[in-house]
Amino acid sequence: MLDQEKTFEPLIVAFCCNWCSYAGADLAGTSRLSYPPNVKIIKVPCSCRVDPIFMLRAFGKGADGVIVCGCHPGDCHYSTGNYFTRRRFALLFSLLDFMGIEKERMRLEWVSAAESAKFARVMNEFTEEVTKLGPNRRLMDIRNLPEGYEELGRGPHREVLDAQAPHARNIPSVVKIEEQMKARATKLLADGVVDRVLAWKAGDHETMPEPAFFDHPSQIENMVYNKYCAHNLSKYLMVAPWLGGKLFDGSTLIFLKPCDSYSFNQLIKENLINLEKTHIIGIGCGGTVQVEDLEEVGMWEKCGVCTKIHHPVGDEIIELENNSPRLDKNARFATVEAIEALSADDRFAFWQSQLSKCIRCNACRNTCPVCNCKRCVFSNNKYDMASKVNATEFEEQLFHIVRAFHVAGRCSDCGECSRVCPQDIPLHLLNRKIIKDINEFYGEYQAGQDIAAPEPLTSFDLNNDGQAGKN
Amino acid sequence: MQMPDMLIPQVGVVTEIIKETPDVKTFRVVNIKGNKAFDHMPGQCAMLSIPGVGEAMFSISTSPTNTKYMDFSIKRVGVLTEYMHDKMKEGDHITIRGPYGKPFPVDTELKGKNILFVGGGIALAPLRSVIHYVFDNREDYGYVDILYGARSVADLVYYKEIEKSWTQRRNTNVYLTIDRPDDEWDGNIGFVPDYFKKIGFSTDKVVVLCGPPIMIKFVMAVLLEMGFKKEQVYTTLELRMKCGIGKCGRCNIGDKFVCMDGPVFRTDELDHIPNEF
Amino acid sequence: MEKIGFFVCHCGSNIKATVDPNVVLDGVRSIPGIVVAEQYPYMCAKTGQNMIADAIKTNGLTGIVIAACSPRMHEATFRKVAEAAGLNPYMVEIANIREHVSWIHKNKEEGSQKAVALAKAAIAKVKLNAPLFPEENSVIKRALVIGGGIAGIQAALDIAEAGYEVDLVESSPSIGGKMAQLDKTFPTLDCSACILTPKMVDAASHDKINIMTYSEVEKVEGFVGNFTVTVRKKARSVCMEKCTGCGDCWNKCPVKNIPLEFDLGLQNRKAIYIPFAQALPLVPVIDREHCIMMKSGKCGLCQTVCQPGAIEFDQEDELVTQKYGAVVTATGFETINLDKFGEYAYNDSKDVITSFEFERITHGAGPTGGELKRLSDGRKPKSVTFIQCVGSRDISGRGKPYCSKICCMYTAKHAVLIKDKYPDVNVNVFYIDMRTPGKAYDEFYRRGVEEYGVKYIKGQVGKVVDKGNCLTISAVDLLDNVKMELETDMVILATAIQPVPSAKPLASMLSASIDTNNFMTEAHAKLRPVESPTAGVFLAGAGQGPKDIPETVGQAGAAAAKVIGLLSKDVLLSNPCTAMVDINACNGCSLCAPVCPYGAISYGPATVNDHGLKTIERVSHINQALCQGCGACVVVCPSGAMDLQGFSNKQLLAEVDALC
Amino acid sequence: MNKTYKIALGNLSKLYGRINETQQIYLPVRRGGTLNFEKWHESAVVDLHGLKTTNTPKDLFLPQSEDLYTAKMDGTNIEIITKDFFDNAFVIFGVKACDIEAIAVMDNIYLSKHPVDMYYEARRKNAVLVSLACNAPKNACFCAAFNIDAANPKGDVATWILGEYLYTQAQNGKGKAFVEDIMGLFEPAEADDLLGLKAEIAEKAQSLPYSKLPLESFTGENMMKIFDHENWDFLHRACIGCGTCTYTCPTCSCYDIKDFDKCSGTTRFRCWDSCMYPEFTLMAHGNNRLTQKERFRQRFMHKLMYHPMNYDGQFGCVGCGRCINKCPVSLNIVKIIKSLGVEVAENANA
Repeated sequence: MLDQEKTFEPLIVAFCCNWCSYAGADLAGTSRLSYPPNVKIIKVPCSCRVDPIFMLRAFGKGADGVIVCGCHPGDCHYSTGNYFTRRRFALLFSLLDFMGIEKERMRLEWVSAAESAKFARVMNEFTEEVTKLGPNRRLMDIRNLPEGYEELGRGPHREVLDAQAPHARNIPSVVKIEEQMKARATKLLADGVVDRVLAWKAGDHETMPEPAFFDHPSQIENMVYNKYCAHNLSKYLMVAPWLGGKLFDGSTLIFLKPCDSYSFNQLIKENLINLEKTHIIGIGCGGTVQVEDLEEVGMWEKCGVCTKIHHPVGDEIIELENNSPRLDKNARFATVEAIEALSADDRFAFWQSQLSKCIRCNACRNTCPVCNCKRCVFSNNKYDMASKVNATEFEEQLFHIVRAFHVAGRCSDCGECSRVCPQDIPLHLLNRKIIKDINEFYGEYQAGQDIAAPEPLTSFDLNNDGQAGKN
Repeated sequence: MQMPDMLIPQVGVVTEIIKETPDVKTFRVVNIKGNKAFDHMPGQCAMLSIPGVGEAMFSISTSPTNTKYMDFSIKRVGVLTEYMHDKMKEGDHITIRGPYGKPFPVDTELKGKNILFVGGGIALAPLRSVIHYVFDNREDYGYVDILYGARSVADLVYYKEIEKSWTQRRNTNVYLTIDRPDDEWDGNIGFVPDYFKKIGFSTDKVVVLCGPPIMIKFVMAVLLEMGFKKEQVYTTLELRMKCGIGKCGRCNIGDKFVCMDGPVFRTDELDHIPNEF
Repeated sequence: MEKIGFFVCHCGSNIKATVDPNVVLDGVRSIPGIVVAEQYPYMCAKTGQNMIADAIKTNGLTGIVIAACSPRMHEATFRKVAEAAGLNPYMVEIANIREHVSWIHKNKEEGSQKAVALAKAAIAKVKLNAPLFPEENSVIKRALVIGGGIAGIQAALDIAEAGYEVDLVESSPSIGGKMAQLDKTFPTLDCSACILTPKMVDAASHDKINIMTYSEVEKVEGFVGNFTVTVRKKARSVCMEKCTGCGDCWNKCPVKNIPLEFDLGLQNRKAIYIPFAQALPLVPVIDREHCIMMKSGKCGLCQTVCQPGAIEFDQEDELVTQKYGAVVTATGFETINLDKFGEYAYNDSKDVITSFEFERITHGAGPTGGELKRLSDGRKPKSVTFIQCVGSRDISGRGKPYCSKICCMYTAKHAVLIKDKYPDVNVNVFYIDMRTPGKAYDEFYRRGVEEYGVKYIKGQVGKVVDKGNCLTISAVDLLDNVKMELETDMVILATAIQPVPSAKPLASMLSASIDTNNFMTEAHAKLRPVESPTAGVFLAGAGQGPKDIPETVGQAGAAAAKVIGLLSKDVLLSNPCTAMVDINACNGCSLCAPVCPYGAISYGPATVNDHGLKTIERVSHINQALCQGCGACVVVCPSGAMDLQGFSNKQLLAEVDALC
Repeated sequence: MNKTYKIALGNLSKLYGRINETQQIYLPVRRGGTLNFEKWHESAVVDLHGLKTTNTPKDLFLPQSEDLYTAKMDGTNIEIITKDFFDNAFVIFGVKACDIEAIAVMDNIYLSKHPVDMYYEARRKNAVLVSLACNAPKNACFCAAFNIDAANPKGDVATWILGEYLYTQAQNGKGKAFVEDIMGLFEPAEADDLLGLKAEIAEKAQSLPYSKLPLESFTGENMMKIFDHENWDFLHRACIGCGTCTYTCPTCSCYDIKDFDKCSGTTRFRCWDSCMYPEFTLMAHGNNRLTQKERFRQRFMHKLMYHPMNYDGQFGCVGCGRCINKCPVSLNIVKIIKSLGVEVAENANA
């Protein structure tokens, strides 16, 4: 561990793949090449076995540097393992850098069984670099500091970026769509084509409609669709008994706004929707508004930058006439670019200030359509990660980094996670940063657009994967 | 010595581990100095825990009259119990805090009455505490009948103790049954409720009933059918408990907290709380 | 009850020198569960193994950790010891405190602390190990040898002799490989064809060996004991059965000016040809790029001339798919390209040739009929100069860093051959070091110097200039430390050798690892030189590293022995460290299937009891036979439903915790 | 009646500085676009005019996670190391009437019944509650329904913002001692100046949409009737079981006890928990609340029925309106009260 009086001795954890880099390390031993004892090696079958959670756990427990070693692309004993590693860690390093954590603390290196010299050189270089950086203070669980080690002064949080003022914009009325929805719903229910309808029903106040199921045509008259219907309905049809009361095996009509339809299509792709038993009507959307104390405050951020006006899936579409995307295409990544432009310290201060507000209420997890695990790693102790609350700052980072990573490549940027956050943390920025990276490194990809398209993190492309992985 | 706060345990030592059945072991616990951790009444429970593994509520299966140690008969079901069964050996430490819960009313409603104990499977553990208490104050109580059933001979908890001591006690009848036929078993074959109906008890008794929920459901039906009133029947609820002091909200059913107002309930009280147990 | 045995090995002084075993023992003794903590100078020796076996039996250990050398060395040994003592072999963990600690850190105190940390990690892991039982799957009693040179032929013969079917695949039209191109072989100078052709005939005529020439491996699936290989038999346009090898066709063929690859382009061949006289199978091949009939459809002379009517212009490539239990790679070598070595003027002067080209020139059936002639003007050279290590031991990055091993001997051979046939020609050899380590090698080289008067100059050549009627070499004589100029008539470059280009794609098909020079990597440099780390793949010949014929034949025999050992088993134990899925937590979201390189994951309905709520749900299913345990699916699974036996999430997290 | 003082809003930061010398101050701070109770420091953006903070005073009395004790493990031997209870004084400033009432609800749960929760008690003893009247209650507020007087907040010291001044009135001994301690900065004021403001607040509070709710039928006898009511079937359907309502509710006080193993031993800590999570009542052999309907019903039954039955009529809700604003799918306790309260009342007298 680290000790203040003596010169700083970094703790480096190295994950080495059994077939190449571990053998390289062995050969470095046999050829008596020396590298600092700070490096401690954990053997894994393949570099693709290293889960980002292991790296975060190592940092959390006090490691100052983590390096993942694997076979050279093309040499992998399991033929494709390291292609996934290359993409996964390129995105992880970029995300952690985005959150202000020094990217020199983490490395991905290809070392073959014969490259003992390279192994020793890399370990020497890496240890030196981490020693220069100093102890890991930004991604560490302070509860793991040894007794009597003065805790880093967590100064008051600094304001870095002013909060985004909601986009003021007039919102076209969708009352015509509401009428058509009610008509279609009544007809389909009456004809028995569907057994229930999933839409919104009027709350006890005009600004508070709630997602609701309608089982009988007589109930349709209190169905409503207006600018307050911001909820994404896709997750309600997910086949999850623990969510939906008794198992429903009838057929359902669901109304989907354009952004919701991408999420729904992604759930279809992940076999969580019983398609034969679902009738989909895509409905136009002019944008939804944020409500505070039953009063309109302004358009939701996700609608402000919305470019999705088409439905990738739907048996019928009820269009909103002359509907044009609200802003130009790159407004979507404007805030992400603004943060990227900040210095590493400012980026860290920004996320430290935002994430410190998180109360781990799980709203972002339970509302996110692709966060659909039956039992989340954070709430079952089979995975040794279960934690219900952010006892320390590290757990705040850990929860949001792991969540962003589990939905990487599957998140359709529907903006629900930021909408539902009681503490207004701009969580969508983490997912959008990953989306921006995926688009840059591996080519434009919109989750939920096309069911057949291979997903970025479970596929690879031999010729253009290289430049991302060379950090 | 009472700890400053009921949530903080004291360190105990497991002096003995007795293998009762393939999946039930009895852990004998004393405090560091070797004597009983704290006093308790029959039916009360204690929180045992191994730091880093977990903490859970277990009923104390020895009687208050036993001042030397406390026994806990534990079935291997969850994370903590698995650790205790597989990894613990005699002499290991364990933390213990309690006593929790309202005990069986041995000095009030049960005093002077004939008592009929009905137990199923591992649920004989809480009953054993009351039975030993009754045996140690034998004259305070009337006739004692013990009806106990389990899946198989191997699953009969405290079988040797029942055979050697319980059956020899004055004015005490012991009826044992197992679910499925077994060649070295000459006793009754069948479920507890059916055996109960076969024997047919007179209704001048107080019933102490513990067992898995389905068994309780069927035995209650038989009891009511034979004329017993709900006020005569006591049982325990088995729910998840965390703090044990009625604060953490986990065992809250209706306006009652099972860890404070129970786990011992009179069955008529159970009708006044929502059927969520 | 959990009882762990911990054993520290001194490995003689390898570990003891820089890691204090007592510090390691004291560091772990108090960890809960440690029942036995002992040390011994040689844990892997019989006495060490018995010590472990006794400890297991007497204390009823449930798991052992050995802090010693790399698991890649003795994990199997210690697993066998555990199994013999009645403990499941997968309840054994190794802390690598030799290669990763004692050999690389000089400071004993730091080394010992690191050894303690690695020991704690291994103990944390073994506590979470579960007994694993390898599955049994059948072994196909058939072997595939890729590469028809001497290595492939020898391996095929040895395997066939043991009674197993062998398919021998060769990309060129005939087997024989590079050895067929040689004239004489060192150090005995016996004629290469004389010792090779009998073996080729044995192989061709052996009933258990099925030779597929002019064919290449296209696709490999499966794993040890159950490889499924697809071979593309390229269309020869000649029917193998009918052709008698009479030669009428290639004599008649009008197309003459195609450089013969077998002769490195020094001679020409027809459009229909056999590479060399003793080619086996003695069946010509039509070179479809140059055959007029194939290009414009206006010839067909060979067809008219062929009495048995064996010519079939419309013959198609044939894809042969076959199951094999083992694969031997014997892809051989080729000389490197010399474009980057301008100083030797190889591309500018016809009289600067490579040793291989010289081999063809001295060969009786070669372009000059065996006569020593300058290729520029056909004159008999009065002086011949050899230059060693061209492209070998090269640190400039143009050539190869390694020594090509065979050049010293074949240059000594060439020098002796010249002096023997033309005593008046003086022969000079520029060398850096003479490496003649084999049996009777050095004596042969010294004979060349003393009896035949070959002049060896220790020094490197700076430049070769072609003056038209002669060549001038400017070099440095390191012994006399003097610059020198030398006029000579012919310069022969002992060129470095490298694996054939087809080795790299073949390796990835077999998912066998290769090193940065594209030589096949052996499972262990000293202890398992003829096996690839990929189970079921064996290595023979120069494809694994530069070597001469005796070594190649020896290695081919060794590889064959390993194959025979594998095929003799009826059942193979598969790797039990495979993935497993917890159907209660599986969402059926099919994120895992796309990342499985072995297609081991499928989906289907299963009844799931989630704490009393029984439902039928679509869940993932692992085919344990195909799964190789890489773990790609485990990391892609967000809910942690997928886990890997032997490297589970909990285990690896426990190791991380123990290290930090 | 205690004396009334006032201080110009301008030199409030001087007041904070003065208090900060002896004890910590927590007050509504606007940061990163959200208003939360946070520790005061010079550069903190204090905003007393914001209606309500997202987090609640519960954070300070039942922190989201609090270490109970550390168990040092040496082999299988355990040594329990307890830490002494919280004892640095602090002031919580700008607490609205509903949150003060919420603290009273929590006091009932943690302090009124044996055994008293020592951790909570230590924090409560060290706190001075400085409440602040709501000048502008908004639509989502329904404290009036539980007859909480927004104009006259309880607490140790009550404060009002009137014009350019902050009026303070100590409510009890502790408050009096606190005000005397910082007397220098105050100037005497007339209690009657506040009458106008108080009336205005009371009138505004009564006129809000949810200020009158049918709470009468939530009494002990109706417990089983309301529990088995079939409205629960459609009331819970939209709930996604996320736990936001419980974590942002000032009176939700359920907690879980978990372990965290450090290198030096295992720390056992208690942390917030939510009855909306499936794992809340998950046992090895089953879960007595298997679907979201049962969990959803438990939350509202506990607030509207069980808590009042145990603490003579005190509702577990204080009408702060946070669940109305923060529920991702627009569910809240008002809809429950309206749906069940009316129907039970109707067929009660039908």
